[in-house]
Amino acid sequence: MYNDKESQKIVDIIQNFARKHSLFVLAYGTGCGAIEIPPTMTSRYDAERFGIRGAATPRQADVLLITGYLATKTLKRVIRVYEQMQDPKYVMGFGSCAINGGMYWDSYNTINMLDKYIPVDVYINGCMPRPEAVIAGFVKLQKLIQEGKADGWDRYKKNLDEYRANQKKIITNWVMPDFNR
Amino acid sequence: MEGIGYKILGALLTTLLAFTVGMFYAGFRRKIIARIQNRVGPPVYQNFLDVLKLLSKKTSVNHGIMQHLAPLWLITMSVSTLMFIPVLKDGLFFTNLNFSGDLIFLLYIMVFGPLGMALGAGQTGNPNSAIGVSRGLTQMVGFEIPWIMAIVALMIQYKTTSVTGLLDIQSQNGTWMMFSSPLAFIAALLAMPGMFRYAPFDIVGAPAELASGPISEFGGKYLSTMMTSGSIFAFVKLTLYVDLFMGGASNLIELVIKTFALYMYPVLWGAVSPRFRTEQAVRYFWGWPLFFGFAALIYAAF
Amino acid sequence: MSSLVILILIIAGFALLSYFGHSINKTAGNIAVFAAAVLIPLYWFTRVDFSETVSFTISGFQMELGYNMYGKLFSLIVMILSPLALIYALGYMKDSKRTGTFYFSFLFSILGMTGILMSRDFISLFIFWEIMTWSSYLLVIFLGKDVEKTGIRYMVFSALGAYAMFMAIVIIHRNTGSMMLNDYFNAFGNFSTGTKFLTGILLMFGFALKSAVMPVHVWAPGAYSNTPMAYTSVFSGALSKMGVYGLGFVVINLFAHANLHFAGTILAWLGAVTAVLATFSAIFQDDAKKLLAYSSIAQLGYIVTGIGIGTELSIFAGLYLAVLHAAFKGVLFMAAGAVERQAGSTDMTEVTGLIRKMPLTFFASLVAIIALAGVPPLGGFVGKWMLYESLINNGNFLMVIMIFLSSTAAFLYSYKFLFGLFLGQEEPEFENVKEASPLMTIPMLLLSVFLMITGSFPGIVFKYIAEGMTDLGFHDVNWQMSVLTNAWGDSVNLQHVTLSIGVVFVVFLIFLTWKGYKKTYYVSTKDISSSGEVIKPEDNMTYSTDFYKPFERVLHPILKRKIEKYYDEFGEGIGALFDFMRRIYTGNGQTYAFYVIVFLVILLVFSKNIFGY
Amino acid sequence: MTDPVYFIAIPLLTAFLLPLFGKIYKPLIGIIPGLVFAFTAYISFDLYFNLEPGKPVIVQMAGWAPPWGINLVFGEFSGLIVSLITFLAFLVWVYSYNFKKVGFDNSKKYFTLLMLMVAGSIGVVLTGDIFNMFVFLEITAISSYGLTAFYKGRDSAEAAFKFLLIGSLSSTFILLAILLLYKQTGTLNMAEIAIKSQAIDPKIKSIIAILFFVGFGIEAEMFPLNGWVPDAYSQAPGPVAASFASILAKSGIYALIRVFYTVLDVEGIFNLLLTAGLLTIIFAEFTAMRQTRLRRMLAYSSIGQMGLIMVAFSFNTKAGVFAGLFLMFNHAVIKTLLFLASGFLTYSTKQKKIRDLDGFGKIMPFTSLMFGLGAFAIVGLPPFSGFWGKLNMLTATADSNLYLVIALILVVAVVEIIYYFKVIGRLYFRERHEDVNIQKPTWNAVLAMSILALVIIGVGLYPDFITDYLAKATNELFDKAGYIKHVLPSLSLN
Amino acid sequence: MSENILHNEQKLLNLLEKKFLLKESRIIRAKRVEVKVEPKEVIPVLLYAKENSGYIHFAHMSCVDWIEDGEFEVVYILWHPEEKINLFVKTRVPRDNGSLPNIDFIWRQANTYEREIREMFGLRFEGLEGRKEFILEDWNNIPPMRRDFDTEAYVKEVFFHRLGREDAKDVREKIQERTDEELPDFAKKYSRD
Repeated sequence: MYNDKESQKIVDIIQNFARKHSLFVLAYGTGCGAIEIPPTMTSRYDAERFGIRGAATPRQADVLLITGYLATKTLKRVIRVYEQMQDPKYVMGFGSCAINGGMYWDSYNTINMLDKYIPVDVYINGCMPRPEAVIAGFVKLQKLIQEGKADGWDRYKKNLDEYRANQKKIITNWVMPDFNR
Repeated sequence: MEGIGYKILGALLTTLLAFTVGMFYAGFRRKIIARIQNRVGPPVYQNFLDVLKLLSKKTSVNHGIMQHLAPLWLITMSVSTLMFIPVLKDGLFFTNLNFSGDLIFLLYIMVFGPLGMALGAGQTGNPNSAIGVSRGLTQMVGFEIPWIMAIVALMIQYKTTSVTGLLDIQSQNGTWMMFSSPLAFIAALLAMPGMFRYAPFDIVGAPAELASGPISEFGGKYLSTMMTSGSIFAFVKLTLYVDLFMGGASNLIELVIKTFALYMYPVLWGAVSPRFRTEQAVRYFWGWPLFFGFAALIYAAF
Repeated sequence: MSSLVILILIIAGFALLSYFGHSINKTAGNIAVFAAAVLIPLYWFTRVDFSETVSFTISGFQMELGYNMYGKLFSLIVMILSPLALIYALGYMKDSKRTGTFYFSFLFSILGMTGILMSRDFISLFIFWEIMTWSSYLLVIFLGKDVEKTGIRYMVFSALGAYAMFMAIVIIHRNTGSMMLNDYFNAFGNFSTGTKFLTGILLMFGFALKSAVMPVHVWAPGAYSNTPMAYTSVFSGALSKMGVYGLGFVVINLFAHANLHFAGTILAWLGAVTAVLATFSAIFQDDAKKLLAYSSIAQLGYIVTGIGIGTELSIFAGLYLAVLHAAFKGVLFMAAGAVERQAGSTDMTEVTGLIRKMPLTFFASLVAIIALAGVPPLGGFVGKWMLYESLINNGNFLMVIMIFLSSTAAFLYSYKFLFGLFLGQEEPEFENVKEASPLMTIPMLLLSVFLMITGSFPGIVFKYIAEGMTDLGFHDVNWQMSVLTNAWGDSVNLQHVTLSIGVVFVVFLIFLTWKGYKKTYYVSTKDISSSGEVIKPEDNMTYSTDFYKPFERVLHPILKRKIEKYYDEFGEGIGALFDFMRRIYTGNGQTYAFYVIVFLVILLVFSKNIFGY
Repeated sequence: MTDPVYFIAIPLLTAFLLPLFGKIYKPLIGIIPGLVFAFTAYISFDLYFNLEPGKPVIVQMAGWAPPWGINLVFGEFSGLIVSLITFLAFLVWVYSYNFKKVGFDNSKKYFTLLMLMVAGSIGVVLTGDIFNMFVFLEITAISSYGLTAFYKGRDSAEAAFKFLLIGSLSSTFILLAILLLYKQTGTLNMAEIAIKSQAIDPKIKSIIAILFFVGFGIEAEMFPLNGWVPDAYSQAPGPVAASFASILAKSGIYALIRVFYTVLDVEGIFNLLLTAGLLTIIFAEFTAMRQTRLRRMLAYSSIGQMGLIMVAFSFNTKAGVFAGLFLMFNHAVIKTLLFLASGFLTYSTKQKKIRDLDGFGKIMPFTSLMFGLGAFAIVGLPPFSGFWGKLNMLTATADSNLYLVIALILVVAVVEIIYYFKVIGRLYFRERHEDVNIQKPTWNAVLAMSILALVIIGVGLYPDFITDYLAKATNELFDKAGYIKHVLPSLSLN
Repeated sequence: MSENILHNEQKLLNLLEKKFLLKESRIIRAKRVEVKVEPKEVIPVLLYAKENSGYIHFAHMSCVDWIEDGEFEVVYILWHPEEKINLFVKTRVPRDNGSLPNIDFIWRQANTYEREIREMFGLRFEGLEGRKEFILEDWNNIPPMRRDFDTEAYVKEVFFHRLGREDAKDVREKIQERTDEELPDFAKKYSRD
């Protein structure tokens, strides 16, 4: 019954409903975007009403927020955190730095395109995005989850070699625990 | 052996009830805290969604057999404890296996889970987990003492060590223990927030310090089992308090009202409290609660 | 010849055989030891006639050997634990030197214990007691230089205890003209109050010292932790029970029957205080062996409390805990020994993450720790339950609180033991650690199986305890195979407990394992969520130093006063006094001659007072 | 039946003839004393085991009957002590027969002095004449001085001088006492004095008693008269120290007992003996604990044991005397073993410090084992003979209602345990120092020590080997009237 | 500026000049003194300043790459908390194989600066301990703060670039365009000159 396609669909709908309304957020507070998370969570914007709450460790988290530029050194940690998260998992990139490097585009130690290294489901633009924008991003993510389109985790697994190649271009000394596919 | 079928059915129903009630209580807690903070807050059924989502996680990670077993110890403890507590005073389904329920036994089986959980947390190798465990066990030593004092006071005063016996005495006397043994009730009540581990006693999880403490490395099915267990256990604790001090309940509505009223006390206290340090928490429990415990014991013995 | 004498001779013979066997070569010695481990209990179980008595007269003192049921109960501990420990020792001591001495002393201490338990008179009791003491002393100092102070301390305190008994014995002899235990018990009621107290308290002191009750426990931590672990399991498991054995008949047969309950009450209080303080000390130990040593003291505190209270249920609880303590502390010391042997240390701040290297040892320790902590559904709970209920039924509410505080705090060190050695991150340093040899693991596993069985069917132990208690004057002790009942009629059905826990456990085990089985990954303990930092293999992130620092801060006012310090100060003071005395011998001939003259003059001056003419 | 006079005559004679034998054939110096000791031991055992109960063998020297002639009394009490002395003397000979290997060369002198000492001690024990006793005591003492100074070193000379100084004081007091006694009673025969002493003015009697007490107390190592002991024991050769403990001290305590139990009738002296004994125990044992040299430690321990014996005898009860005799036996045997073992243990170490003995258990297993056994026995651990002595001692104390004394003895026993076990700990459980050269025990030493060890274990396992004899001796000691009757058949106690 | 006002500064300068062989020394302005020394004089000067003159606070340490001269200039900035004077001790070392003495035994915090300079400029400090990697991880190019390190080329080679900002100007060009402009009024207020 579980393998049956029709019932699988129903199960998926239920599961996606739960997933979308229960987003445990791991904010990777790089750059200036980290300061936008507290107002998003507290009483003025209250993201908890969408079922969004903070998670302290990657093992429990569903959404990884990259809140700003990523230094090459930080990228290694972000990859680590991302790989420690359990499927299904989603990534949100904050602001122009995550999108194209922003004002650090020509720095020798800041990466420019986050989605070349880990799959990003939603980008929020702005420098920095305000909490409203963040919430809009979450809503977008919820929509994608319900539709089953937020499949970054799946893409990452499928194209792992490609991602790895990009990552290894920056992280020359690759000592990381294995990633369970 | 004719009642065995009913017993099993009753056990299942009780577990379901405890789960549901516990989950809703947790939801209410989040809602209430949100309202206190002038937020809208998540829907009341949010915790069901959380558990469901965690269950529908596709992968899980563990560091070894003890971590795999850790949520099991917890849920075994919660459900087993539930089995030995009379949820309702009489009736077919909710009296459970309380005929062999005994307070000392209950006290000990209630430690079974945290200890197993601690072992699992230890195996993860995460320093935060170990620190959390260290804090949790320390805090346990703190709150268990006034709590056991209250219970021993009841036991010595009424010359019975079983929950059923205490319930019967309350029915016969027509009064609740919280009125007939007020000191014991105060001691138990002061120890209660420690048992629930809400602020100011949330030093185990301590989100901002320890990255959720012992459960740092648990996710997916493990975490969902733990949350289930936690909600059942919250119900168990509340029911035990109600049975001991508030005369038990003869129907579900009464039970819900009493437990909810009791539940509001740690929740509301937690909603407006910062966090203690570990030694502060222990010193708190070994201060006034201990005093009331002693007073209750002396009152009971003489 | 009587089977009892043969038993003694067999043990002594094996002791000599092991010694000489080991001085020839190791294999011969080991075969002798193995034979001893098998044949001694075999003889005991099959051939020893428990109704037999042997009496003889030596040097004008009548002596008698013969088992009673109370002694048989303790013999059971000795006869089960010691062979297992001997077999364990074969693995543990494989690479040690001077094994001949080790096994010789080991077997002689077994001889001592066996003899104590079959003695019916004070002389043989004392003889065997001293044999036990010196043989265990040889084992305490077995490891050499570092333990010299420990050894002296052990010997001094043992001697104090033994000589207190000795004094009691001679006073008893003066008052009854007999050395028989029964004569003493019968005559006790007719003694003057002073004699009653003097003999009773002295005997109690002697026995309490062996069971490491609080003010005189200071020998125990060092002795337990510095002895080769193969012996410590017996040391703590069986040898300390000799004190409990003695306390049982002193407190019950003498004081309780003479309606002097307060002596027992004082003992019980001391036991409770011991339990609390020793537990607190155990929590802050970094060495697993020291931790276990303090834990032993604490556990003996419970037992002593149970015995001291003197009600039927409490004695029952005390004796049951004595049996159980032998089993679980036996396992734990063996496990610590296995870790020490395999990983090279028992320092919990160094050794971590051995669970996957030594799974059997871990399993045995886990079972033993659960039993120790008294968590259902294992055997330890039964003892704890009975102890609490007996105290509550008796109205000793403060003692209940102390015992409860102690056993709650015991969770702290229980966890620390398992966490410190077996859990935490797996270090490359211990990568090549192997599971201990079967000689070591099998005894541990056998004992842990026993612990598991007693969780549901403690009746198998109850049977012997109930028999033994008839000798303490409690006839018709009620017991059931798996139902515990207290004096108020409240009961716990252990089968229900086990069944309930078992069913829930299995159901959820199946669920949790089956759910996403293929997608559940095992990752290494270095792969933890540490803000994304990749932990290098050589970095040990395990939190093990100052594990209970906050609790230490809370307990600082209690812990800063160490009783050892007072003893040390006392010892130093005495030493200074001795030095002062030594000055009298100046080494100068004139001074000595002067002494002689002065002495003579003094005598002459006071001759009237001396001779009274 | 053999004549007890041979005990004294033969060793005395051989002692002086020994240099002559040496001239004839050198090894005779070693062999002749052995023969003499064996002979004395043989005849003493022969006499002792053939003794009719209650009938001591009495020899009148030169045909004069007592009270005018000197007589020797070989009773159950004195016979026991003599047997013990001769037996141990023989063992000491066995031990030191091969003494060149043991390290002292001047064998003539050694054996002459040793034989003189033994002869003197036997004389002290056997004689029935108080002045004769003094003479024998002097022989013993003078030969002991010689033995103490045997090594001719500075320290030995000093020790011998101290011994001489104090010993001469002892002689003076005893002689003074005898003079007074003779003045009062007009006789030197002990049996006669015993009869007549009741008539002595108590004041003078007390002075006599005190003089005897102090005089014999010096030989019996009583506090505070025992200043000579540590030096003498630690400077004399190992076997000599052993014979001091087993022979010299025994003759001193024998004299003390004999005088106060049989000859003089003074009640108060026993309390004095008790006090002095207790003080001896306390000071000696506590001092022993702080010693750093093995021999000195053993010496102080020996003093402590003597104190214990004094306490036992001070009860003036049969149980006390029985216990005292048991303790004497134990002390003689065990201390001999300890001194013999220590002779080899400290052989190569110059300082003879305890800390030099680290790890000797491995390189000198037999000697260390013997030392350990002796230590176990002397602190009274079963199943060795020391335990039974202590048991009897304590029951005797309890019978005298002296509970505090029991406590004190036991506390002191704890102290004893501390220092003996410290040594054992060092012997067996320490790493040995570098560059220790050791002397393996010679075969005869091994034999001597083994015999002693066997005696210790044998008596420990089955004390009834000796208890009968001890009991008989006790009875004899208390049978004052019997003693007088046998020595002086003509007279009898009023 | 009168002599009187610069009394303290002048006193320090006199002292240093008397004591050491200074390449150059001047009072930049009030409260700022600059001395230039040989590398081997660095430790004596700093020690003297710390122990004898009260410049107990090590404020900063930085490095300038004078690629034209083939030298690095290392600047130590000390601070006298009572007289409120900054002392700039400057020294020059060759770019290639130059080395400076380690001064973290004088001020422990200098260790951090030295490690940073070592990593960012590749300048050697004799006897400097600590892990080689400090800020940069896995860096195997030439040290990035050297002026011969071409950032743009590096970035182009290593990183990906999202389409759409090809026409973005180099920030430096923009700044260069701006140099001729007059400063706004509010900025003048804070200008040093």
